[in-house]
Amino acid sequence: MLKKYIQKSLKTKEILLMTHIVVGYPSLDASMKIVEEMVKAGVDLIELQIPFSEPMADGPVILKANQKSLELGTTVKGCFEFAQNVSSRFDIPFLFMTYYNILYKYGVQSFVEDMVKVGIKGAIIPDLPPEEGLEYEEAMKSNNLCPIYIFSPTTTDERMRYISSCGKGFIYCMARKGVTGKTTQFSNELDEYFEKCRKNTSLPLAVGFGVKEKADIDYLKGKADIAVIGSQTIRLVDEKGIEAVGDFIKGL
Amino acid sequence: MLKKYIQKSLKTKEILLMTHIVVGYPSLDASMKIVEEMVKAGVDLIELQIPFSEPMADGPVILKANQKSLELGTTVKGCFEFAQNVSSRFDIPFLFMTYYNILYKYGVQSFVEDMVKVGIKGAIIPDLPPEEGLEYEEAMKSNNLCPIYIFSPTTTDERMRYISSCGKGFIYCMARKGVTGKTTQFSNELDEYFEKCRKNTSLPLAVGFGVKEKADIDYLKGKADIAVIGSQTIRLVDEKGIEAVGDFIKGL
Amino acid sequence: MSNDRGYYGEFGGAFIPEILVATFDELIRQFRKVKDDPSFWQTYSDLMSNYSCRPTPLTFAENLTRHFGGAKIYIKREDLNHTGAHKANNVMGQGLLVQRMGKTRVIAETGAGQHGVATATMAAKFGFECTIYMGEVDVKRQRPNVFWMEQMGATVIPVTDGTRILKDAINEAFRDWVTNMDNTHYVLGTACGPHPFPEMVSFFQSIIGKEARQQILELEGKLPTRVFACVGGGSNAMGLFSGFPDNSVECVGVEAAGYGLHTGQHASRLCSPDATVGVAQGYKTYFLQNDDGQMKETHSIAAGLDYIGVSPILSRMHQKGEARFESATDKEVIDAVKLTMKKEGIIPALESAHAFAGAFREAAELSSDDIIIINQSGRGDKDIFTIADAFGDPKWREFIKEKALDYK
Amino acid sequence: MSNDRGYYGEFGGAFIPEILVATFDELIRQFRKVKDDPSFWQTYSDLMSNYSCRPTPLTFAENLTRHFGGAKIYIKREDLNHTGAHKANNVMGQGLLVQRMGKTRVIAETGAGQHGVATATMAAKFGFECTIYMGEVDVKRQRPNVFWMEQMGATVIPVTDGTRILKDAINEAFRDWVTNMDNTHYVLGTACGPHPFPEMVSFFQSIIGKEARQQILELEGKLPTRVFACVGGGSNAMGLFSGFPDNSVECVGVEAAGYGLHTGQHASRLCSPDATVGVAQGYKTYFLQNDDGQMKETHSIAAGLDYIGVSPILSRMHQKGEARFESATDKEVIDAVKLTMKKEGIIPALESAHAFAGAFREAAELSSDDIIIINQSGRGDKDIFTIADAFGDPKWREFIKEKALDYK
Ligand SMILES: Cc1ncc(COP(=O)(O)O)c(C=O)c1O
Ligand SMILES: Cc1ncc(COP(=O)(O)O)c(C=O)c1O
Repeated sequence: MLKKYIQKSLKTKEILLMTHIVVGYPSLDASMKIVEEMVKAGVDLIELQIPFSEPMADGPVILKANQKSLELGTTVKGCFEFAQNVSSRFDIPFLFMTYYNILYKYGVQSFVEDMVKVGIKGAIIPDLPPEEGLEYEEAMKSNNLCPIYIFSPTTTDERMRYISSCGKGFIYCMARKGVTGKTTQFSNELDEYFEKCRKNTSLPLAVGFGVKEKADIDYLKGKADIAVIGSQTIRLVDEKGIEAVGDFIKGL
Repeated sequence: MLKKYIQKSLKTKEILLMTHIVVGYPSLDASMKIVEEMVKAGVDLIELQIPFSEPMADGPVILKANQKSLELGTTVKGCFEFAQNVSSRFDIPFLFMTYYNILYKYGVQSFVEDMVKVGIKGAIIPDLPPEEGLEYEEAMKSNNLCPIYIFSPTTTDERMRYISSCGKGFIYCMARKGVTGKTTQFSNELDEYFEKCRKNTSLPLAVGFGVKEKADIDYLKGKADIAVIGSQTIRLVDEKGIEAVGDFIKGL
Repeated sequence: MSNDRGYYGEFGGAFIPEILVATFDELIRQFRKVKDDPSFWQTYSDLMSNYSCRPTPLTFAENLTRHFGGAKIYIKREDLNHTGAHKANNVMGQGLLVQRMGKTRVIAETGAGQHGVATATMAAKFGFECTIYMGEVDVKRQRPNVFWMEQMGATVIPVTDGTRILKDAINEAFRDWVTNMDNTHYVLGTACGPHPFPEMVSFFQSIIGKEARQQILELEGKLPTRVFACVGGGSNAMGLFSGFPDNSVECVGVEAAGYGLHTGQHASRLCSPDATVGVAQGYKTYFLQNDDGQMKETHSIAAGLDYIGVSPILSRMHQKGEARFESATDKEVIDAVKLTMKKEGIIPALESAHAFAGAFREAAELSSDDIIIINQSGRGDKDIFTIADAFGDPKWREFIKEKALDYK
Repeated sequence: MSNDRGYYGEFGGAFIPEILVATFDELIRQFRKVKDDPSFWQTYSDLMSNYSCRPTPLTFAENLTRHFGGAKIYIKREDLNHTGAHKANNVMGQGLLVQRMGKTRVIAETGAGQHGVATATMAAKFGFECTIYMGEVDVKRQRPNVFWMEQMGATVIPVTDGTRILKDAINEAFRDWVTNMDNTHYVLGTACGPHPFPEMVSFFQSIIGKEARQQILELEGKLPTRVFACVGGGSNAMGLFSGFPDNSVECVGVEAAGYGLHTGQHASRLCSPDATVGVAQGYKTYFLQNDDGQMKETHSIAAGLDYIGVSPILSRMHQKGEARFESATDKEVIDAVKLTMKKEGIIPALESAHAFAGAFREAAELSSDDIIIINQSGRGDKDIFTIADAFGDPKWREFIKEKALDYK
């Protein structure tokens, strides 16, 4: 159903926008306000990151947000409550983003069932390659949720097809190597990579890692279905406060 | 002739007294005054120590005196001048005490000849065993000077006889192991040792190392021909000044 | 030993970001090649005997044996390795692999600093660029090691995130790797992390057990009753234990009990009930974590044991009862260092001293027919600042204060 | 090699106080016995391989060789000995002798602290009481070594007389010995002092040259062109040189040039005109002394080379042209340490680095058919305070200042 939502939305928009927050950063209240701003500004999907103490794939901005949120006492249960709250108030799909240990400790089956209960549509688990994710994949699919898997610039064609067969909803394409939050040069050099991604999956493509301004998104139009803004909104909140988020997104 | 002097003196005294100074300590002038006090108080022989930077066989008191004297600029030449001075002014035998390097660097032959010139009668070189001292022994003997060698509590009978055959004037008996300036228990336990010394040489016996009060000297009477006071007078000068030396010696 | 994805029972695996999959595929391929090539082991052990001093001795601790009046105590002397710890074995082995893979840069995490020094040393020798990640707390407690790493040409980056110790350094190293894997190899320092690291590091460290087995058979004509190793990530323990797969030999791993298991301030994953199975830093094992799966702060006087996870291979051995796990408190460790210095003239690293403390507890209960081997994974010189503090040496304090005045 | 009284040409001898004659007689007798007993060498070399890690490797320094583009450079790795220097060889050998003589206490002088640590270690292992004399200046520059000696159970006595360095510590040790020779052996640390020390220490250190000769023949099938060793008292040099008595091998000893030979602030006895023949500390050799025969102050960045005298055996070799003597300044030494760390991942002790500096000066002029061996007498860890100061490392200074604040 995520796929359908995306395809439907793409009929009226050239490209969709997915944003990201770390639940509980800079506070639980602030998280709620940020989501509100984002939705009002027209965002199409939102990733809710459940903070983890060892966010290996995240760069400094999101890493610090994870830590701060945990220091303030954010719990997994709190994140589910938050998810329930936003998914009932706002009419766009929300996804969880987190690391596998959060699911593992919770119990993968229960975690997925509770996702359903709180209205979350899918999940992105960057440290869970499909080979390790059989239990998760099955639980997600049998609950009609979308396990979002990742393509990277080093992924082979064959492996893309394999990953695509495990995923549902859309594929998350890393625009470059590295961790979140660093700059990416969006230029024609990437064309080939996106063509390769497209060729190897029938799922919609979300492109993230380093997307941070209008030019980036303009470049992605026609190549990707979803542009993902991650660290940039956190940086914005840090520097200019929550109020700046809406305008920033409208400007994209 | 040293032997003769000793034997003659022993006719009027139960035991002779040999004292010791470090030339140039606490100053050259003071050294002169100390010698004067000593002679006036009736001392029979005096050792003039030429200071050396590495006085391996000396304990802390004499070691520091050596260092201080050198710091004040005492030279070997200065010590010869000093020797000339005292031997012309005072009518008792003076001996040099020093380490072998002082002779070696000066040239053993010249050193001995200059000893004759300044009126020194013999020398004690604690780091020169007779085996290493052939050149020295010959030079001394052919110049009618006395090479004073040492017996120690660890010396065997056989070796005592050998040492005795190399020495002249008298034999210096260490009353105990160790370096100069520590306390010795002069008790009957030492009787055997002194008898052994006596048995193995026909030279007069001087006993030193730890002799510091009347009781020590009384004990030595009849066992030794000469009692040697070393560190104790230096200690006295350090603590009570030069003036105290005369009375101290008279009291012995 | 492990299946294709590096599982030991339920433990292990490779929970890696997609971007690293190709890198790991290549690493596994190369590692398989060298592991199956007997000439590689020859190259490796030649390097270790020409550059480090392998075989390291197995020293009979005559005085300690007499002191406890029980088992005969032998010490495997990994402290005599170049750079002063068993870490050299792993690092030189990976260095040869890096050469084969044609990479030009290495990165590593370090806790005690030993692995960092070893990696910086290897990089100097092989001519690789080198960056070392080290928790800020560890930078402080192991400054001499930082100094040497830098002098050897490595860049040392203090990690100021998280708890600022070993685990955080590992995260940072991974962040570097996902960016620079084209020319960079991550020289993981212990038998943890995603497959093939546990297997690969254990493979290189198995040189310890191979030698020890041969040595004890030559010296005593029989196998030991028990072998002891400290357990941080588990590499020196794996190295020793792998030489004694026999049922008759009991393998004992000694973890850090810090201020005491009951205080919660420790780093005991296998012998305390505080740890549970989880997935972090790319592999599944016992972790010191809370119910949400967030990692806890750990504590040990030994920086090299101050870690949340443990080798999946050891977790499996624990589960199957193939090894026993004990712990030693900071205090017991200091006492063990003191005793070993006074009796044998040997200074164990604080990490290694956990193995000594564990063995000392049991030596007396064994008979003179029994033999125990303690793995001295490293030398204690590196710990002078920590040991001097633990001993409260007033002259050392004076010395440092005077030095500081010179620097005013 | 020497005659009965330990003369090498005009050098050597035994200028000892009468009280020590019997002690020396007994020592010579025991030493002759063990020297002539082939089973003793076996016992000794077994001890060294079980407790230390002999044979130490002969490491091919590939990167340094390439860097200079001349002779092939090999490094004899005495740094890998237990306690980190060649001093262990001598000390363990004398330990066995002490055992045979039935004495229960050992004393020693130490400059760099290496010989003190080695002796304290040996004493712990053999169960002897132990007192170490160390010049106050050296206590300051080698505090970590003092700490370890004390922890090993030794009493360290700072010598405050004279120039407060190595020579003064030797004097103090003799003063102790003449008092306590009944139960005490003086473990002299280098190939100096009265007979039989030069011969005895060289005998134990000859294990270095024996191994190196065999190793280079195995590795290269031929002898080296030149072998380099630093020269303090001369024990590591004697150890290496004794393995290569061949005319075709040039032995090069490198002394400490301190601030430069022309400044007078150095410790070069054989390669500078500042030294003359004299007799002190019980033996005859070249000494840095004035015309009166008073010893001069010496200077070297390396505490272990900061000494007025030199082995009488080396003086003889110098006189007969059997060895060549060069020197290296403090600055050249620091540069050599830096280069060796960066190129090979090896940290030479400041003493050893003199040999490196000397060899580096000559490597390029030789051809790739030539081989040189550098004796790395010790590891540089012990010198961290001196090296960090010489390098002017600001982070190290900050660290020390912070530590000092903790101690307020
Ligand atoms: C000397 C020493 N021993 C042990 C360890 C612990 O590591 P492992 O458990 O992998 O042997 C370390 C880690 O730094 C170490 O430096
Ligand atoms: C590492 C090292 N090398 C060399 C020396 C110099 O001594 P020798 O000339 O006797 O080898 C010392 C002395 O302390 C030392 O510690």
